[in-house]
Parts: sequence; C-alpha cells; structure tokens
Amino acid sequence: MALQPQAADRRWRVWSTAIVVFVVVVAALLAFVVLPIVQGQSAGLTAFAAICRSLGLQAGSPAARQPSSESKAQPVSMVAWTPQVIDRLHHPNLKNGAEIAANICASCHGEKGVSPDAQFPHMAGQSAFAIYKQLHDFKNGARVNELMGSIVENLDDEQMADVAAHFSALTKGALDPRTISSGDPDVVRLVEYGVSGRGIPGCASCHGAHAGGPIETPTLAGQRQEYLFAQLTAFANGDRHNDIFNRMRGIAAKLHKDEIEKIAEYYAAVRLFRPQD
Amino acid sequence: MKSLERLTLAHLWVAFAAFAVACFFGVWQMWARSPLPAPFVTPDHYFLSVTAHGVSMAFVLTTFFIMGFGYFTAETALGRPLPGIHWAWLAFVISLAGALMATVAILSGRASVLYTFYPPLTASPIFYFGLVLVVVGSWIWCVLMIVAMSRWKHANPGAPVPLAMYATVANAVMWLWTTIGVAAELLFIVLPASMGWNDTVDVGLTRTLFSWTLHPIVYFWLFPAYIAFYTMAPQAAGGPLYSDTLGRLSFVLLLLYSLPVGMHHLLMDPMQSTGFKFVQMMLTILVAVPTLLTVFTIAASMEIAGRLRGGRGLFGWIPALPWERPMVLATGLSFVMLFFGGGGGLVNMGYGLNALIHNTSWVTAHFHLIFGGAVVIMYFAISYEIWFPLTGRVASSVLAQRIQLWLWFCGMMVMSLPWHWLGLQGQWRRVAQFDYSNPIIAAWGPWVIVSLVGGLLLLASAILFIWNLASFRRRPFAAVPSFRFAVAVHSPRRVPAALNGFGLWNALVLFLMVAAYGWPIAQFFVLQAPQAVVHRVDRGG
Amino acid sequence: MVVGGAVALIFAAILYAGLVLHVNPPSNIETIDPKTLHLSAEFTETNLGTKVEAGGQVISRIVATQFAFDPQCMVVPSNEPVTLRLASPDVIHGILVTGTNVNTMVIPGYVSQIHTVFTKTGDLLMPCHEFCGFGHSQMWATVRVVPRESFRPNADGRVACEKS
Amino acid sequence: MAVPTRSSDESITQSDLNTVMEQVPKGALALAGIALLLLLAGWFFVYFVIFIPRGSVG
Repeated sequence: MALQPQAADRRWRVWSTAIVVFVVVVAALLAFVVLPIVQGQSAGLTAFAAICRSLGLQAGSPAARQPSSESKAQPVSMVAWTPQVIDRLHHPNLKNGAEIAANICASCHGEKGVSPDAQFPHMAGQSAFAIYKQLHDFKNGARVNELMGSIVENLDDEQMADVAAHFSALTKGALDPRTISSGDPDVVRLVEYGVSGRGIPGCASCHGAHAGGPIETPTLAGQRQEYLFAQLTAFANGDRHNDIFNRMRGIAAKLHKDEIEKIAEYYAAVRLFRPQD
Repeated sequence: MKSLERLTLAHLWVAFAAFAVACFFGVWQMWARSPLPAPFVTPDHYFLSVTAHGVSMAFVLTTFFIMGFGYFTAETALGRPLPGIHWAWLAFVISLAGALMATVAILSGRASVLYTFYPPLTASPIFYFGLVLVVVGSWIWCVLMIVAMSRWKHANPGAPVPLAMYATVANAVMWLWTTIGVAAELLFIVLPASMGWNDTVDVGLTRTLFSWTLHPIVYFWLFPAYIAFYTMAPQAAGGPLYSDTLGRLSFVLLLLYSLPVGMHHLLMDPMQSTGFKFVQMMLTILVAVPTLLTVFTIAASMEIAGRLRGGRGLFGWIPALPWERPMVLATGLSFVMLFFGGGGGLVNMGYGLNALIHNTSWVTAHFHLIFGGAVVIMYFAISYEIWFPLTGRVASSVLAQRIQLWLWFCGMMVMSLPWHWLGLQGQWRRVAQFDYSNPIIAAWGPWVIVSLVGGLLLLASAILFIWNLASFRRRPFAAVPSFRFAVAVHSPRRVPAALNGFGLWNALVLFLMVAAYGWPIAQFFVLQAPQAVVHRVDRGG
Repeated sequence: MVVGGAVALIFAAILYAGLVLHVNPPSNIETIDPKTLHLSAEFTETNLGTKVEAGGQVISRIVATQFAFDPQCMVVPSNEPVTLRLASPDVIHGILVTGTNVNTMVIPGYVSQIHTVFTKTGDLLMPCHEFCGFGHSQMWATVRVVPRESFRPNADGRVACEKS
Repeated sequence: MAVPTRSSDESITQSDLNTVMEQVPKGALALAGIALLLLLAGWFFVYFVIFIPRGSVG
C-alpha cells in the first residue's frame, strides 16, 4: 500500500460509487431502451409506446399487441361492495332497521329473525352483507321471488343496509358448523374438505367460522333445511343465478341430489345460539 | 461474563424450541400432501400448520438465533462487555412476548394466512401485533450492535473492526433497511385493515412493500452462516482465514445487492412493469458475486488448513481436513446444499425463466435447501461450537453431533431434490392435498413419498439436535479457554475506511433503493389503483 | 474475472430470450376494480372463455375467484398465438398451466395477461398456485389444447368445452 | 473419545504457513471452478432443454 490512508479511502469511495452507478445505468438502458424498442418493433409498436410500457406508464407488454373487447356488461348482480356500502353496513341506523323489520319482515321471518315456517329462512345472526346482497338482488331482479320482489321494491339502499344490520345484530352469530358431534362422515368430509377431483371446495372453505371467503357469504349453520335444499337445487339447475362468477352454481351443479339433501340436513342440524333457546 | 451467557442461551433456546415444534408441523404437512392417508387433514388444520411452520422457522428461529449469536459475537470478538445488556434483555422480552402473541393467534385458528400474509386476507390483529413486536425487539438488537461497534472504534481509533463483528453489524444495518418494507405494509395497511379501520386495501402496494423485505430477509438469516464460514470454520479446520479483505468485501456486497432486488419475487405479478423487473433482475445476478467470492475464500482457507495437515496435490487437501469436527463437516455439507440451492436460485431469478417454476415445488425446494439446509446446518454447527464456552461443559458425544449433521444433510437432499423435479412437472404450492386420481398428479405420487422420507430424516435429526444440546447438562464443568475467531493469513493493521464502517454503503443502498423501488412504489399513489375488499379470517362467517 | 464471466454468460442467455424470443414476465399494468369486476363489460360472465376477436386474436378471459375459475374449462388452438386475460374479484390467486411456461399471479385490481403459443394438444391442468383461502386446494381448471382444425368458433367467435 | 471442538493453531509455524501459501489457492480455484462449470451446465440444461421448448411467453 503505497497510497496514503486518506487517498486510499477516497479511491474506495469514488470507485464503489462509480461501479454502482454504472451498473444501474447499464441496467436501465437495457431495461427501458434496448429491450422495449427491439421487442416493440416486432409487435409493431412505436419506440415511444414500447418504452412507456416498459416503464409501466402504458398498459400492455412491450412485446405484443394489446387486445380490446367490445363486449357489453351483463351482470348477474348489481351489488358493488364500495367503501360507502361497507361503511353503511358497519355503521347502520339500527333503530330504523328494527322498525322496518317489525313492519314488513316479522310476519314471515319472525320477530326475532327466527322464522316460524319451514320455507322461510331464519335471519337472526345472518351476515349483514349476505342479507343486504340478497335484498338488493331481489329489488333489481337478479334474484327472482315474487313475494320478496314486491316487498323490497320500496326500500332504498340505506334502508336495506339498516334492516340487514338489524337482523345480523340479533344474535352473537353462528357457531362453527363443525362443532356438531355426529354426522355422516361423507358429508362431514364434503363440508370440511370438498372433493379435489371434482373441483368442489369444502362448504366450510367459505361458510366456515374462520374462512375469509367472499364478503357476501351467508352463514349456513342452523338455517332451515327446506330452504337450504331449495336454494342448492335452484343453483344447480340455474333457476337462481345471482351468485357472481358461478361461485354457487358451479359447485351445486357438481353435487349429486343426495349430497345436496345431506348438506342441507347437516347445516340445519347445527344449532344457532339464540337468546330464546 | 455470566450474564452474557445467560442472555445468549435464552435466545438460542427460544429459537430451537420453535424450530423443533416447526419440524413436526413440516413433516405432517408433507404427509398430508402425499398419497398416504394422513390424520387430521382439513384445510384449516393444514393452513394453520403451514402458518405455524413458516412463522416459527422464518421469524422465531432466525430472529432469536441471530440476536443471541450477535450478542455473543459482540462480546467475544470485541473483547469487551456488551453495552446496554439491560436493553438486550428488554429486546428479548419484547420479541418473546410478540412471538407468544403470534402463537396464540395462530393456534386459535385466527391467523391462517401463512407467514407471507396475502392481503386482502387479514388475520387477527394479535398476529400482526405479535410479529411487529418481534421486529421491534430485533431493532433494539440492531442498535446495540451498532453502538457496540462504534464504541469499540472510538476506543481503538484506526484499528480494523474484527471481521466477525463487522459482519454482524453489516447484518444489523441490512436488517434495518430490510424491515422498512414489511413494517410499512403491516403498520399502515394490514394492521389498520385487521382492526377494522379500513375496509379495502391496495393489494399491489402491499405486495410490492413485502417484496422489499422478502429477499434481504433471507440474507439476514444467511449472515450467521457466512460469519461462521469466515471466522469459525477455518479455525476449526486448523488454519487461518485466506483473506480478511475478501470477507469484508463479501459482506458489504451482500448488504448492497440483497436489498434492491426483491422484485424478483414479483416477476409474475401484473402490477409491475417489465423495465423495473429487468433492472432488479440484473441487480439480483450480482448477488452471485459475493456468494462466489465466499465459496472461493472459504475453499482457499480450507486448502491452507488441509495442506498444513499434510494434504498434497490439487485436491489432496480435501481428504486431509479434520472432517470429524462438526464445524468443518457442517461447512462442507452446507456448501454442497448451497450449490444445489444456488443453482435453483439462478433459475428463479432468470426474468422470463421464472415462469417455468414460479409457485411450484421448485421454489419450496430452493429455499429449503438454501435456508433450511445451508444456513440451518450452520446454526447447528455454531451452537455446537459455542455451547462449550456458553455452558462451561464439553459435549458428551461428538459422534452424535456428526450423525445429526449427516442426517440433516441427507434428509434435506432426499426431501428437496424430488421437489425440484416435481416443480418442473408443475406441482404447485400451498396445497393441502392432491387429487391422486388425476393421471398427471398420480405420476407425482412416488416422488412425493420419497420427499416425505427425507422429511422424516430431518425430523429425526432435529430431535437428535435438541438431545445433543440438552446432553451438555450431564457433563461436568471444564475450564473454558477464551473463545477465538479465525484471523487472516495477513492480518491487516489498517483497512480502508469503506471496509471498516457503513457510511458509504448506506449512501449507496439509498441510491439503489430509490432507483429500484422509487417509481414502482410511487406508481400506486399516482395510478390510484382500485382497492380490494378486506377478507377477514378471524371473524365468524 | 471468472465470476464476472459466469455472471455475464447467464445474463446473455436471459437477454437473448428477451431480445430474440420476446420472453417477458407478465407485466401488464392494467387496472380493473375488483369490487365491480362483475359489472364490467369485459369480465362479465357471458364474455368469459375463449373468443376469436374481430382482428383474429384468440383471447381467453378467465376470472379466478374463491374457489373456482370461471369458466372451469377453456379451449385454445395449438400452434397459434393465444392471449390469456385473467382477473380476480376477491383475493390473490395465481395460475400455471402444467407442462408450459404459462404462469402468472392474479392480483385483485389488475388484469393479468399472457401471450403464448401452446404446442402440445391435450387437456392440461391449470391450478390456482397461490394461497387464496381454505378452498385453495380444490381450485383448478382445465385448458383443452386442440389442433387448429378442431378449433371451431361459433358465429360470435366463441369456443367452449363440450360437456363431457 | 471426544475430539476437541476447536482446533489449536498454536502448532502452526510461520515457515509452515509460507510453504503452504506457495500452493494456495490453486486447489481452491480448481474446486470453485469445477463447481461453477457444473452450475453453468445445469443452468443451461434447464434453459435450453426445458424452458425454451415449452414455448414463448410475454
């Protein structure tokens, strides 16, 4: 080391910086100039467009034409989970919801959300998001039911959110469906695990207690058996189709009739925690 | 020095307790995925297990081991008491409390989002708070390491910081940079979402921030292994280190080029452009430089030792090495695993080539070989090496230690080589069970069973490791000679300021991070990307 | 040095793939709102699956959702450029097609796009390869690669798998 | 018999070291070189035999 310590230190600083900057400049030249221009030429892109794509300023690959679509929207449900809707469901006017429930829902779904008739679903402890989605779909005709269609006709979005939140708040919510001790092992397996080979996810993957499924997933535990059977059947034959992207139609169509029966029986058998019980 | 030993042992025992438990989870997961019928398999059990395995191995084992080993290095390499040992205990308590919180959240089934999070899925806030506390504890460790080094430099003006300590501080500095990404993700986006304060998250931004952390975190785990290569393995082999400067240079390059490269984890992601992926890919290749430098330097150091022991010819020094010593054996085995793991890694980072194996078992094999293999086997060797000075007792059986290392090596190879093959066939990741009635998947079955056998060997090795450490207690106390790290052939009297501190490198890291991550992160604030609805796994459905 | 040479050699191969074969990782920064994906025109249910667009481009549009793909089977022609476009309305998913280089993440908020050519005919597995929830293991679809002559679009340019 | 976990390097003399250093690092270079060549061979195998035939993506 002939160099003075200070000179050696400075040389380290200068050369390290120079090498690092050089590497970054070469990388940037290749990444933002050479590659996109060469790739863009074969795809018929201008150099400018290709460079913009490589920088992420324009959508698309620098190496291919960007497709377009002339399709028209044909939604199966008009519900969009905007922050406003979610916020309303988190901060509802429960008094308003209770009034609406007492006036127009109680006769079929029960005063406390426990329906007296096998064909009507229980509402107590149901997810507010699930109830809101269905009310909205009834109103828009995405889900067809004469009775419900005429009942929700006059409710606006906020009223629907309030009544949904009211029913949701009536109990502490569902128990984990797998707390029941008995049950046909085949059905338990279907509920917990599904069938990989048939592409059927377990019911509990979405409807379970800690599943993190789609936000509008309803609670099934303790629901009316007849109602569950009717809905699964309707999904299977396409009569009901307000599930977005075939989430339920796809699964229900793959289930055999006896499986649908057993699933309905299984979920109906799981007792909900209700104050009056 | 009694208190330092207690401090170090406390850290290491927490690390290895988590490690042992995680090994059981890991074997059960492989069993569940195999064609053999396994007990308890449901998706929630499986993903709970994957989360527990990942958090224990990647966060608890590593962080506690690195902290404990760092304290030990600071005091032994610098030859003076650790400043602020009370702070070190505080850091330990914070990290331990965090790890326990995360454990409670995971075991209650409210945090089955794996250790890599995947927002908009959000777990219980207790899980994230716990992990944040683990990191906060490690930050205190970083500060203590930096303070220890700067006080030593103050007391020894102009003298080169001992290599072991220089490397430890390089790791501390790198860890501070590394955690910025995940801390920003957790504190500003994921934790508020899990608390219910916001209902939507920007998934592209969270993934990009996590990628900031995801690569250097692996180097954080790797550093102790490298420190052992440079400062313990030559000593154990009976020779000096070949070059001190090459060591410093390697550690500095690891600091520089492990940070601005995380986007190679996002090569298949739609929200980053080709250009920035290419830039970071190019920087990623440069990580090969310090790795190859290390391979060369350590091989040269071993060559010196082997020749001193009478080895002749081009390769005669290799059989002449004292392979019966665990540290030497572990170094050799580690290099073999580093070779395969590194080769796999070169495929992973290959820009378009990544499409071949992204999210297949190939990647699982890669990081199990690199981290679970090459790094963890050095954690074992380091522990065997320092357990005598820590406890004052000599090992009861070096043979058992050697058997344990060999078992680990064989298990890791038997487990991960089939995974590479399966990955190339397209076997995808994070699946609780495969449908072996499908003809494509059925052909994988035998290889999955082979890898399960590897897993069982690993479990046996893990149990033997704990037994080996515990068996120190049955031995009488012996006089402990002062612990010495390896010194170089030509011990430098002075090193350039650049290789004795981190000022220059911090400035260059800042430059690289701005160049590599500036726009890729800023774009989310310019683009106003649409947000996704939060999916909470800790609430009843 | 030797190290530099080795690094340069690998780098050259990657550069070759990029410059000559136009290999890129999927990086199409195109935003789409996951909350209203089902209301969008392009990813509306009836527009999913394979379609030959007016310009002759073969495009397969797929939605990845918890815990299925829609549609669950896609038909594509062999030895012809095909573009896959994927989007997610809920959480992170990802796909690969076994035996090919098709691989991408599907991130809510973004359209993932892959331009490729399938060379082998037959039914290929297209699993979800990223953890998306408890039903992840059951989430897969089929890519049916058929010879050009068996690839017969209907009047709208659409091709769907026959129910087996 | 327990082997000492750490070696004692007190027996190394400077002259031994000087003799040895005339050979070092020839062996290390050879070893690292072979490893590097194998690594490159493996990488190019994956690249040309597996990756390229599976078709272009972009």
